[in-house]
Amino acid sequence: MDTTYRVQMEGIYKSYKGVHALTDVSFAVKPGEIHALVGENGAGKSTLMKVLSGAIAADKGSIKIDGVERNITSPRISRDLGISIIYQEFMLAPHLTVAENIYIDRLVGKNKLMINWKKLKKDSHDLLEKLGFSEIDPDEKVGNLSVAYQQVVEICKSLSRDARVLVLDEPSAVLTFTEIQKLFKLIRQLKEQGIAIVYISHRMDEIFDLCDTVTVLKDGHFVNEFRIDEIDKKSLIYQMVGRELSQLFPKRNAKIGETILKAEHLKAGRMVNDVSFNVHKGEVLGFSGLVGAGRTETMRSLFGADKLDSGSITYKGQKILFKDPHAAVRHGVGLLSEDRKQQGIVIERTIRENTTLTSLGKVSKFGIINHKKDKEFTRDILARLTTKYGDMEDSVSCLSGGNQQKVSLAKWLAADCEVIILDEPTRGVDVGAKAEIYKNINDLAEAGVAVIMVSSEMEEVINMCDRVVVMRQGKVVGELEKKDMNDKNIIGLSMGVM
Amino acid sequence: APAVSESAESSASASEAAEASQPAADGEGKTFKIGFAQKTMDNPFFLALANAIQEEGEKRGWTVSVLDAKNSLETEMANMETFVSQGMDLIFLNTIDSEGAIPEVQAATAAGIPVIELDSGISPDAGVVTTVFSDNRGNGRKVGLYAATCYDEGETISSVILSGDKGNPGGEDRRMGLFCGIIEARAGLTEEEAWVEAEKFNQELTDNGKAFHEAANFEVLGQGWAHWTADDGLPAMEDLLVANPNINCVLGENDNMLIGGMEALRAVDKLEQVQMFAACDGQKEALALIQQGTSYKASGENNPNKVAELGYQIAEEILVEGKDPTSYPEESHTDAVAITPENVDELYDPNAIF
Amino acid sequence: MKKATFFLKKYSTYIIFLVAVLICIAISPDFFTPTNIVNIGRQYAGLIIVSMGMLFVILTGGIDLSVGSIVALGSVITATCLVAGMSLGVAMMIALLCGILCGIITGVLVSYAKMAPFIASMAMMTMARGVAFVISNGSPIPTPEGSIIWLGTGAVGVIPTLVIIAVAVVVAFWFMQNYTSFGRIVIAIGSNETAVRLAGIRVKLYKTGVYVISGLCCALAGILLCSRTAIGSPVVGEGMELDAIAACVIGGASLSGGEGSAVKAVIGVLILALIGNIMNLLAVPSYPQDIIKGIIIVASVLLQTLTSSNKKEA
Amino acid sequence: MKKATFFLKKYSTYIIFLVAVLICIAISPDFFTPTNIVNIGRQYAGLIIVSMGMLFVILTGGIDLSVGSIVALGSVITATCLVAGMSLGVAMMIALLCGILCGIITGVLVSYAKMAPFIASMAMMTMARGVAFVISNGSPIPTPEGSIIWLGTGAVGVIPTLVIIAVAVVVAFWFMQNYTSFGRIVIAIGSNETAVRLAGIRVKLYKTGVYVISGLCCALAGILLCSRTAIGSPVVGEGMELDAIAACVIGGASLSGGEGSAVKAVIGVLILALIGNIMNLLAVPSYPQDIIKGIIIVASVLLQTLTSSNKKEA
Ligand SMILES: Nc1ncnc2c1ncn2[C@@H]1O[C@H](COP(=O)(O)OP(=O)(O)OP(=O)(O)O)[C@@H](O)[C@H]1O
Ligand SMILES: Nc1ncnc2c1ncn2[C@@H]1O[C@H](COP(=O)(O)OP(=O)(O)OP(=O)(O)O)[C@@H](O)[C@H]1O
Ligand SMILES: [Mg+2]
Ligand SMILES: [Mg+2]
Repeated sequence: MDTTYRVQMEGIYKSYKGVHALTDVSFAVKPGEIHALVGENGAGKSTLMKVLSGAIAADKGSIKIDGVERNITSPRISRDLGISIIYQEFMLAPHLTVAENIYIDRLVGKNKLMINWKKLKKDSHDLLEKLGFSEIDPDEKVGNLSVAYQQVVEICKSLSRDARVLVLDEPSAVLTFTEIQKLFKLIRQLKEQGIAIVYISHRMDEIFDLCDTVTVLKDGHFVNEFRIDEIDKKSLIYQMVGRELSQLFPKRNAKIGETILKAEHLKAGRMVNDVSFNVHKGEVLGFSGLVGAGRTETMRSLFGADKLDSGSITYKGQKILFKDPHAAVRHGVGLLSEDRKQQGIVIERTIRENTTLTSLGKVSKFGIINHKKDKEFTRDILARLTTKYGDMEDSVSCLSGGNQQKVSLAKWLAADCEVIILDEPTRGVDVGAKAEIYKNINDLAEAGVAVIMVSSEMEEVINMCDRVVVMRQGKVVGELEKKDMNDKNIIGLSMGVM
Repeated sequence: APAVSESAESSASASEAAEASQPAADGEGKTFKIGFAQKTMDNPFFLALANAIQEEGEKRGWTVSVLDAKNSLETEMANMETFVSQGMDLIFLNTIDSEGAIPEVQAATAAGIPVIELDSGISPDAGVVTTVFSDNRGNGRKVGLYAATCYDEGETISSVILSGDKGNPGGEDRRMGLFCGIIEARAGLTEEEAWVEAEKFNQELTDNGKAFHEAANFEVLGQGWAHWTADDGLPAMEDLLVANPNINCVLGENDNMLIGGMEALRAVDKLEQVQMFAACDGQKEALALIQQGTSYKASGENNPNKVAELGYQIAEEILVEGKDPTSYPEESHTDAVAITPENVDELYDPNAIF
Repeated sequence: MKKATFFLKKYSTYIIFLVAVLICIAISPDFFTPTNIVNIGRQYAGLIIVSMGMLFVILTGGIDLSVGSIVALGSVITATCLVAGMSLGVAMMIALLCGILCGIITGVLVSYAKMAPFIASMAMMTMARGVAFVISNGSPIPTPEGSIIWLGTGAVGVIPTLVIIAVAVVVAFWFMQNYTSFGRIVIAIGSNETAVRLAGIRVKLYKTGVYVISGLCCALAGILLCSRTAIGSPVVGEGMELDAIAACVIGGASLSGGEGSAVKAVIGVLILALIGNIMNLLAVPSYPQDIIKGIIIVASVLLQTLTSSNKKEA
Repeated sequence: MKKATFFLKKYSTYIIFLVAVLICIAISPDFFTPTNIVNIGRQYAGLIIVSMGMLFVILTGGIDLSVGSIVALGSVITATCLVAGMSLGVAMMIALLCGILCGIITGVLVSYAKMAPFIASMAMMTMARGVAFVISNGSPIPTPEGSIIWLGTGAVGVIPTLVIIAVAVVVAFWFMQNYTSFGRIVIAIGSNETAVRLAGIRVKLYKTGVYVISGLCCALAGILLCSRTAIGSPVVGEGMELDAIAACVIGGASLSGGEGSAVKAVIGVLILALIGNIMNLLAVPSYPQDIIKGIIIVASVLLQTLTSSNKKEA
């Protein structure tokens, strides 16, 4: 009996309707180890972890916990074995409060009838404070929180469980550097306590910064396992993608033209408080800031998705306010939402329907859809982003997270926008795909489209943007030209220490 | 819609007027406040009854308020309670369920408000002054007796029946009346014996979906539920005809359903072969059909005007002449009449609402 | 093997229906006769049309309780107009317009005033019925001899006119659902309204649209019902909403929107029709009828979910 | 200023109700009399109890159409047992058990057999009504003199026993919703079922539970209805499902689950009660009543959505 491993998964198979998500995959984690699980979008990382958590049943294979073979057939069993997981898709009840969500399965203590609301709130508050997010009110409904804060709640929920195995499936995708540092500190503490940790991420820096071991999956197969000091970034990417990635950030030859959109003194709700900026044709304008800085809200109110309280927008030389997204789209402005699942894609519908949602006019005549044209159009657009899919008539829910993001982006590529706002465009996308998305952003800019990129990934902002606007607490606190763009300046501005 | 809106105005203004003149409400030649708790208005008969109550009241210079329970027991209770709290002088009630309104009637009686039941049966426990009927059972029986005369002695009466709603006591009475009349005439029984047989026959139908009476040479091959309307009478009849193409008789618990069912007969050219009998209503469309000599042969007279007249006659005796409300018999019937080709000319009024 | 299960899953609704038909044929010799089939067609043409409108409402994630009342209103208005001496064409026009008007009111309440569809359509249910009662003064309205009955009793060859109309409506909806951007957007709205709105589509307009279409279908069904008996009645269609919704759900529609098919909803109606018809044919005693009906509904839906249960547990 | 709007938003349901009460007082002198208030209480005690059960079903995102039929079944069973000479206690026990049984069947069909709640409860609606008809042989069953009527007509001081029972039930549900993990998990299931399942909670058990509770409430309401008239009737409660659902939705519940409150659902019932009562007091003619009722429902819900529309356009 081998008890050096906390978790041992062996010979795991899983297929969906003929798609082999996992084929003979083995994976093991030791106590006190932070084990990275990497691979392209659709490699099977999430699926493997769902098998471990009992969310789905494997077709074949064995799981040993502390050397004892276990038959994990339901989330309940895995929970009782001390396995705690943060899913890639949030598993929160939006109508309940933060405190309730964290303690959903332990609302009343043993042998008690009533919920002790005071204790519940206090416990949640302590937990949030420990993570460094005391600003989140345990009484707030989760549905009212931003995506980033929801992620924090999700993290608290798993941490509250005294887990022996903790799985984090892309916890950092919506977080910015400061939150990530807080999270890492906590993960390292847990490691000290001997907890086995699985960390899934597409951000290479984090993996080298945090993890001890890394396992690479590709197309549902186990590729290799390395100690982190045995390997460098470049060869890890090679292991994942199966080819040399020449350049993550390709060169752009765009000519920056005249101002196409100018926003002045925008005010909307609590989060947007006098925001002004402008963007030119062929330019990539970055938006940086901490979580809750109000970047998303600014873009939404500009786009007509939320009510704009005051302010003016000059678009192509004319004053205009978009009263709803329809008006914005009709004028050639598109917005890729940061909340893919809730606002970006129609998850139960097919890949094809999602892709042509914004451009139905192009594939139909008098409201009647030309299916042949529709298919060709979809195929072309998806090919531009090298999206991986089986059949375009499958529902989007069959795709891996990264490929869903590509479909979501493809929808806006199809719409022929003149100004395109991308809110966290590479959230949850693998390195290979990132390079393709960057290439497409460049293509857009070269074609004279103005691109606004809201991003929390520092590297991405610095390498992709011509200019970056930094926001803090609903206000623009600075604008940096290419030459001034570096980690220090951006962090300084967004934290208000500069 | 004039009838309804008129009553609206008059009753609304009436209740205000009555409010003001309450102290003067007793004594002779005075005006009285009458409430009518009607079970539903979704059928011309009940509408006509409500109108008749309204008109008879107005004739006497009394104020009448009509409330509709929409076939809901709960609403009916609410309506009764409303009348009591408004201090009506007398309440007419047409109850949904024979046992449903007992406590409300008792409460009204206790508050010194006599209650006269109209049309539907009510339990004797309720303590209403009397129930004014067009006698459902009696009408059914009269029509049944007539139906028996439309068939040769040796000929089997092969019938299907269109019923209203499951669990409706009035419908059951009509149905049993029809059975009683046919069995009484064909099996040569006394009325009393025939009622016993009819009850058994009806239970057989409930249990098996079919029933056969040997002595009377009478069978019911199927029962369709058509919710009192022509629109549901038609499909129910269509299905029954497919299963029983050789019937020679259709019975019905009201006219509307048979009028719908007639379209089904017409569609398969069976109007010659089948005769139709309704236990109730004698509504004018049906009378027209009877008069024209179609195979629609008879209907029981359920004349709302007669019911209203008799009701007011009793009300007057109590309120004006001071007759003791407990001195009335349990039931006061308008006469049971079967409208047939022989007497239809006297009874048909093409201008009636009903 | 795999292919066979896939086939079974995809066509489970149809297979269940076929099985039900075969059972009916086996237990009643009267069932599979031309008259009976034609009868069923005539009887359920109205419900089929109403279910089509309902399906689109359900696809957006809404619900329309007002259908039965609008059917009654359509029937009453047609009869009233005919009595007033108008031609059938004009009478139908007016009835259809009234249906559209009802739909607009419900639709605007749902989309623009953000009222829950259940409540908005329930209010419309009450109001439309009230109007039908006021117009008809509570009594059925006989239409002038020969003015409309030919529509209800007519046939082309052996196929009743009503069935032809219903089939035409179904084909129109099938086409709309599968080949028009309207249909595609309606389904998308039911799956994720926010995403569709953010894609720059005027969601409110589409949502209003489905209620208008439903109102129109109901008015048409009302006209057809009136043509069957030649009587306009303010009490027809009571409880029709339940049947129409049930038909859609039996046909695989989800009340939370985004799922459902026109053809399968028709199968749903036909399954309900079969249950009613076979009980009448067999002269099942009245009171147990309800119990048996319930059991058959459960059984048929259960079989369907069991055979098609490939839904992921996620 | 800010605080005021917040207050208005949070309590809009109550404010609308208060305004409605004031209007009623103003337009009818009979309204605010002790008799009338007591009447309303007695009349709607049953619906309030049924609505509580319905609310929990709705919170999970389900729907229960069978409530009216189970009310009838409860009423018929109570009367039958009393006629058979059992004590009221035993009769009530048996009726409540039947309610629970109905709930278990619906619940199992929904949770374990994954049937759509609409269809499962519709089948139960048909079946329970059928059983009530079979047991009662289609006729109302008078209970033995004095066996149950004291419950329906009784009062503690001026407060009718029925009202006391209804209030007790509401308090129990309020407590359950706010202070037990059952209540919170029920909401969570309606909010995100997968999340709850993945948290290791036995979702199916909870989902079955709400239907059982609903069945129990209905049986209790059936007993109370029987006690009011002292007869068990197989036809009571028809259409009650619509009223109960409407009450919950007027009280802010969302049919997609996760939202709703017990106290506000009671207000929902009372608003419906008020509408019915005031029209009777004013003797509004029957046909236009429906139209006015529809308009009042729209108006009251509209006012509520308007005052509480702080929802983000997301
Ligand atoms: N419910 C499902 N139905 C069908 N196929 C699925 C389903 N879930 C996942 N798959 C398929 O399984 C494969 C693995 O998906 P998985 O989500 O595990 O990828 P991943 O490695 O987590 O990718 P990402 O980095 O994008 O999150 C993909 O090809 C995906 O299309
Ligand atoms: N302390 C808080 N408690 C609860 N909600 C908050 C708090 N602070 C901000 N929010 C919510 O967060 C949202 C704004 O944050 P959001 O993260 O979307 O802004 P952002 O700048 O776009 O951030 P991101 O970096 O994630 O894009 C608002 O909806 C606001 O209501
Ligand atoms: Mg994943
Ligand atoms: Mg954001």
